[in-house]
Amino acid sequence: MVAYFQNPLNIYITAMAAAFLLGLVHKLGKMASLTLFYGALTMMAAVTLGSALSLSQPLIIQTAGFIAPLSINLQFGYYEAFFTICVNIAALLGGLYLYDYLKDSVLARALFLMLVVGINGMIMTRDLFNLFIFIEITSIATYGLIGLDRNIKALSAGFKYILAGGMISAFFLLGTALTYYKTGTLNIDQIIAMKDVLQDPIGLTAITLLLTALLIELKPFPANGWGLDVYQGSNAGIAAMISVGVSTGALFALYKLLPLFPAQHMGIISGIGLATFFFSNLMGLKQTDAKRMLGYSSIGQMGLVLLALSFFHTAPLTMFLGIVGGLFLNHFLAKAALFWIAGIVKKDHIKEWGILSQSKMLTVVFIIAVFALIGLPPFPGFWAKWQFIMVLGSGNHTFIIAAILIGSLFEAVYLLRWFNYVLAGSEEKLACEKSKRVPVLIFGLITAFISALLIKSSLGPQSSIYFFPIAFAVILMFVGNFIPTKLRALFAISGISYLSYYVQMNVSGLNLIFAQMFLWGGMILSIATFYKTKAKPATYGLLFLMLASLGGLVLSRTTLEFFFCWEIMTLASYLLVISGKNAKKAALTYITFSLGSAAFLMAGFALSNSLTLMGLAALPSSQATIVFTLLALGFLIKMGAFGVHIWVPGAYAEAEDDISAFIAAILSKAGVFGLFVIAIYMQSTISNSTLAYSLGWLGILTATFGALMAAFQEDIKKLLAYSSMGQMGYVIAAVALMSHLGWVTALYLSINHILYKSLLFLSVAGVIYRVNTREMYKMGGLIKKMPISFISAMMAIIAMSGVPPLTGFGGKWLMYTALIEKGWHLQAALAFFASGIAFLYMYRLVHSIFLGQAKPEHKDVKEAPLWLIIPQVIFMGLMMVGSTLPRLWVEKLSVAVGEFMPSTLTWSGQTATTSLGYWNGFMVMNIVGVIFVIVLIFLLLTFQKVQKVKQFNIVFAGERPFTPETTHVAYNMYAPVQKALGGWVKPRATAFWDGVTEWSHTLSHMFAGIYTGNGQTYLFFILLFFLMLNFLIGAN
Amino acid sequence: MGLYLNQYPLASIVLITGFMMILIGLWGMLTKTNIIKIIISITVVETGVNVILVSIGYIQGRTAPILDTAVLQIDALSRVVDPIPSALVLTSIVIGLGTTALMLSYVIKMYRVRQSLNIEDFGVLKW
Amino acid sequence: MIKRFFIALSLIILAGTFAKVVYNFVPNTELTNVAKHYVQHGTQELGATNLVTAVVVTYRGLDTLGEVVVLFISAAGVGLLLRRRKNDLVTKEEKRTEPSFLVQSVAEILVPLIFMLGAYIFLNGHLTPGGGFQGGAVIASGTMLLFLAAPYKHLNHGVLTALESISGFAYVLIGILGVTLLGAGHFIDNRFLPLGELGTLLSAGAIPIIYIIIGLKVGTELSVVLEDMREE
Amino acid sequence: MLTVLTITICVGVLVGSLLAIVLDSLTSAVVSAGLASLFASVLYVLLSAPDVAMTEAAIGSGLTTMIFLYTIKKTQGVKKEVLK
Repeated sequence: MVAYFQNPLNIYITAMAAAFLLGLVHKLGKMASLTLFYGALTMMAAVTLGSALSLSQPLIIQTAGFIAPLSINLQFGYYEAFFTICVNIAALLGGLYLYDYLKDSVLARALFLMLVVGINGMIMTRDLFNLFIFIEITSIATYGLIGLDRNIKALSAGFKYILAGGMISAFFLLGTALTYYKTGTLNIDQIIAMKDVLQDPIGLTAITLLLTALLIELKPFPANGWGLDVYQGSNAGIAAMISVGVSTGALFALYKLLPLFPAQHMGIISGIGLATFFFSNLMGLKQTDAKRMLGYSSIGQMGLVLLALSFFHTAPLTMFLGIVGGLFLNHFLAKAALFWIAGIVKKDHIKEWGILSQSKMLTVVFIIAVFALIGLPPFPGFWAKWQFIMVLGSGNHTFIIAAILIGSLFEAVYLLRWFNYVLAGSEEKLACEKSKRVPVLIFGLITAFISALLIKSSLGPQSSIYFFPIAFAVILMFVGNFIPTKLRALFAISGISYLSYYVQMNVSGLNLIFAQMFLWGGMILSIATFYKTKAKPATYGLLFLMLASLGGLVLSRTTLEFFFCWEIMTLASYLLVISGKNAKKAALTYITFSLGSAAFLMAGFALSNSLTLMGLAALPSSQATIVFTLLALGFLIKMGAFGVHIWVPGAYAEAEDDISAFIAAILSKAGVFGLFVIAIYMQSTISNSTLAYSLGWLGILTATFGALMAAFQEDIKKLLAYSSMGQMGYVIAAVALMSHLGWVTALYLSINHILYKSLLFLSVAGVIYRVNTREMYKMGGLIKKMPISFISAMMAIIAMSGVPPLTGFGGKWLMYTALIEKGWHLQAALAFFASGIAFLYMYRLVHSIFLGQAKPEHKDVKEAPLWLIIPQVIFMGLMMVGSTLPRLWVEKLSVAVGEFMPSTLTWSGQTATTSLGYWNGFMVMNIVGVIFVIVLIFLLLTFQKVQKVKQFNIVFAGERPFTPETTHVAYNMYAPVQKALGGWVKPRATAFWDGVTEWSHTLSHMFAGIYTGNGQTYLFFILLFFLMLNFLIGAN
Repeated sequence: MGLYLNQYPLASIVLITGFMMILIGLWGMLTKTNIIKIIISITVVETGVNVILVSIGYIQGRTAPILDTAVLQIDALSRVVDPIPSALVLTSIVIGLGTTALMLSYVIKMYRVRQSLNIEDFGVLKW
Repeated sequence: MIKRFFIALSLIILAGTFAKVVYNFVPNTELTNVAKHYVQHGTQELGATNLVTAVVVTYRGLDTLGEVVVLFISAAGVGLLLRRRKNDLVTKEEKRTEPSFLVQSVAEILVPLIFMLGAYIFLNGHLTPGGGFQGGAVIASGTMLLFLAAPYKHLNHGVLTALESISGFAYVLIGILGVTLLGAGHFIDNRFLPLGELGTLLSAGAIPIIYIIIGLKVGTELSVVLEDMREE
Repeated sequence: MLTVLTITICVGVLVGSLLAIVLDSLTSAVVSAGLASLFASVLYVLLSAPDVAMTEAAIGSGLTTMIFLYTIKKTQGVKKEVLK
């Protein structure tokens, strides 16, 4: 009995016997034949697993009592085992999924079994003609199953498929005939051994015919119109089997025959794969039909696998499975799940997909699948793509890398846009049978399980550092539904505290400073989240995940670890942003730019050829320039630098109010950290280069425009967002100085930014919580209602503007000193100008919200909730200490930077001295304190003379405005200034990126135009594809 | 005339016929708008491929690979044609029948839905 | 018109490729190595005088099993598409025209003969040209004639399905018998039965049995396909 | 002699195929295709492949033609509208 499960031949025997018997058994009753059907599928999966597990060396199965080439043989090695396991598990679950579809038709069940047999055969057989037969079995079974739906869509799609299939089989058979003529054998191994014989016109024609047939099965661009129609027109369960099953067979068949292909022409296959990946995803952009979109994605992913195959078909097993297998597995898991979900939702247009959100479980699997396809960690595609891109990088295939990354970005955009529609929700009820839900759930679980395994195996001995936080976060997200909010928050905070303890034990110097910024800052901010009575179930898990990934960023030593944490951070922050009420559009922009940033990082790391971050230091200068540019671009996008900042206002404003604080105060420092990492390692190349100089200018520009844009915002959170952008600009410039003082400044400004931006966002969160609006002109006079919030905002503004005595003063002093020390006088002037502009919005902030007269509707407003006040008090306390005793922390920064370049900052007491002057925070604080007390006493003495005026005691010149609010001074406060600066603040960057979007959509539409829907046109494309291949191969 | 023709091996003549059938069939597949005509064209292509396969197995002047008890095995080596292409073509013909039947069933059902046999009427899915 | 021009152009290029193949084609003058083995040893090894049968049934038996599967699933696909389903709304008016007396009586005589011919063909598959597929096809043409003679008679689907089902299963069983009686690697080996005396009806091991099974299966399957297409 | 016969048959096959494509009437086209197939089976006999010849005759020219004719019958009535 055990032997049964160890012989792969039993897959065929079981399936065929069952399929043939089905007709007879059906006479005994439906139950009997259903039992037989599912029993057979189960046994097939079991046999595959059993055979794979007992595999000690590749198994050759002879038939008919003769040894190949006399008879046909099958092979079941490690490669075959991997792919057949996938296929048979998909078949079992796919069969279950199709229960409704198959239960009424015994013929359909027989077809399904034979479909699986065909795919297995395509994978295992080592005989060329036998391969033809299995291809035919697979195709014919598919045609039949598509025909089960007899509507016009399914019929016309199926018919186009048959036409294409007819052409393919004619090509393949002709190829087989010519191959037999040249080699005198049909055994694939023998043919490969004799491949030199095939190097004449007949042999090459034969090879071209065979490969055309198999490539067309993989639906290459542009000869794939019929494939798209099939994905769109057929039942979702069948489409899933085609996407993950039939394609698998075709892929493996191609893999078997690839050695026949002249090695010097392998680039043709790569080109076909790349073009398919790129164009499918480009065309996917315009798609609104869910299944057709999945079709584009499917075809694209198979193109990517094909590209990988052309590079690694001769690679050793682990590498092959790591890259080709990984990419395939990713497509396999995600696409099956998505097609199945499409069948449950039963909506063609993606706009109607809101209905899916009624099932939490399905939505979770959906987003897992989408993330997997995009290539986010920890899903299989991430690891495979990373390895692949790294290999491409070491071979200097810059063009391929660019095309892959851009193609992936397209795919991400259309998939996530789809996710937005899902989140939109719907009134309609989602009907979902258990038989359909279970397979989806199982695939979700398998994906999660494999991802967990991959973290463990890919990150090496360090993996548990990354694994456990993720596991903790995932658990926290899932128990979210069952335990109260406060308890979850408590778990998250204790998790973060443990993490911050762990990380601090393991890092030092600059990394320690960043670890403290990320984790301590995060911890204090976490207190604020208590103010919400009911948080979304996943919030705390995600929050923890985001902070943990930042901790991991600091810990990482290899480029992979760094990139892994970076992507996890992207993922977590995206989900946090999108859980805001109206954040869907903003979140899409955010993730698109974040993924763009990740793409630059990936390209940079790939071209660096370095496995460790340390290795970046060893790059020759020409290479270092390119690598630095790419990596810096990645980090700058994340910091919202000028030009790529358009995601900033949306993401900051639309995220939930406490989350915005995390993003602005903590997350934006990830980019700073990244910038520091590369600046440190590539210091020698970058110092005094044009690159650093341009970076400096970019920083100053960012600061200026951030401030300008902030001044004209009506939305309080957008104002803060642009302000953050501006402040990051100073940091960028400071890093770009590449001097000791510059870097200390950068760190100083970053820490200061955490302090005051936390204060501002929390204070504003309290205000919004109480007055329920983000429009500033609707507020006013809240100083008496919310005094602590006012003080907090006031202190923040003082700290931000650089007015003594708070921390900002030191920051500004350091910055101007550093800029002038470096000789960047013009930049210093512009920075000064930007600070002036910044005063505009800061004044507006305080004035519009807290000063003036209170609106009548706000007469019952109370102070912000205690949970928001506590962290503000802590931050205010920190700020006071930091302002009074700057040496306490600035010296640490100076020492940390001193590891990399000689210090130019000296200390005596609380006095810091540079070449240009000195600063004593303690003294400044005392002087200002004295002045403050004097003014206060004066004010208190003169207070009685103030005359009170009733709020609406205003006389209009005979006219009554329809919307009185707009006449408020706070409304469009800086309109005159805006007029003056008009041309400066036109949304040029937004217009540019809108243009990019529009152009890619136009292109998308243009290319999709080749899919006319006419089956004959598709046949013609297949013929042209053959001729092209023939021309390319025959050219030499 | 007869002598001249005899210089051309049978196999080559049949091979050319096969290729020409493929070309004729492809022309039909790509230009005819009636779907039944397209299917007829496909069968022509299939027959063409089969003809080519048989011509590849043929060896001038030899007989079918059926060995009577009288024929010596050694002798047979120089007297019969290759049995393998025959076996392949046999299979291919049967498969051809299967696909043709399936295609025609599609045609019948498509006709039921659209009352048309013109392939241009079945482009509901595109782009 | 411009479309036709491009099609013609690409077919001319394709013809060029074919011409290159024809130009380089040298007809075989020798058997290939594998064929040599079949011709030299096939008869003793398998006991079949018709080498094509030997190749089809045993040497490349897996192909043939696959071929049976192809036919099986084509028939299933045809049935799936054409057979009426529970919810189908069919309004069909038919003019009943009985076939002529001549057709009926000719069919009456011919049909049994054709069935016998079919049986003869697959029974002698290992000795003479023909075999299960040809025999099955002949049987199906008999059915076709039956339809001509009696257009409104229905075939007994139940019996046909059972026959088809059993013969298919039997084929797989015979395949397994090879493995159980002769050991691993002998799937679809005909030699678990004695090879018998060369050239007689009861020789060549299990080949006649396999061909009977295939003949029955193909015959019933094709009949069902014809029935499905006729009935629709 | 064999060569001449072969060439004649080949021409028959090709003419049959061409007619199958060119003829406007579906029934004639199907019958021509069947004829081409029948000629092909004769060709197979000439090439010493009697097994194939039998199969081609029974299946290629017999059954295939029959199911084509069934299909044409089932799709009639609108024939004139479709064919130009």
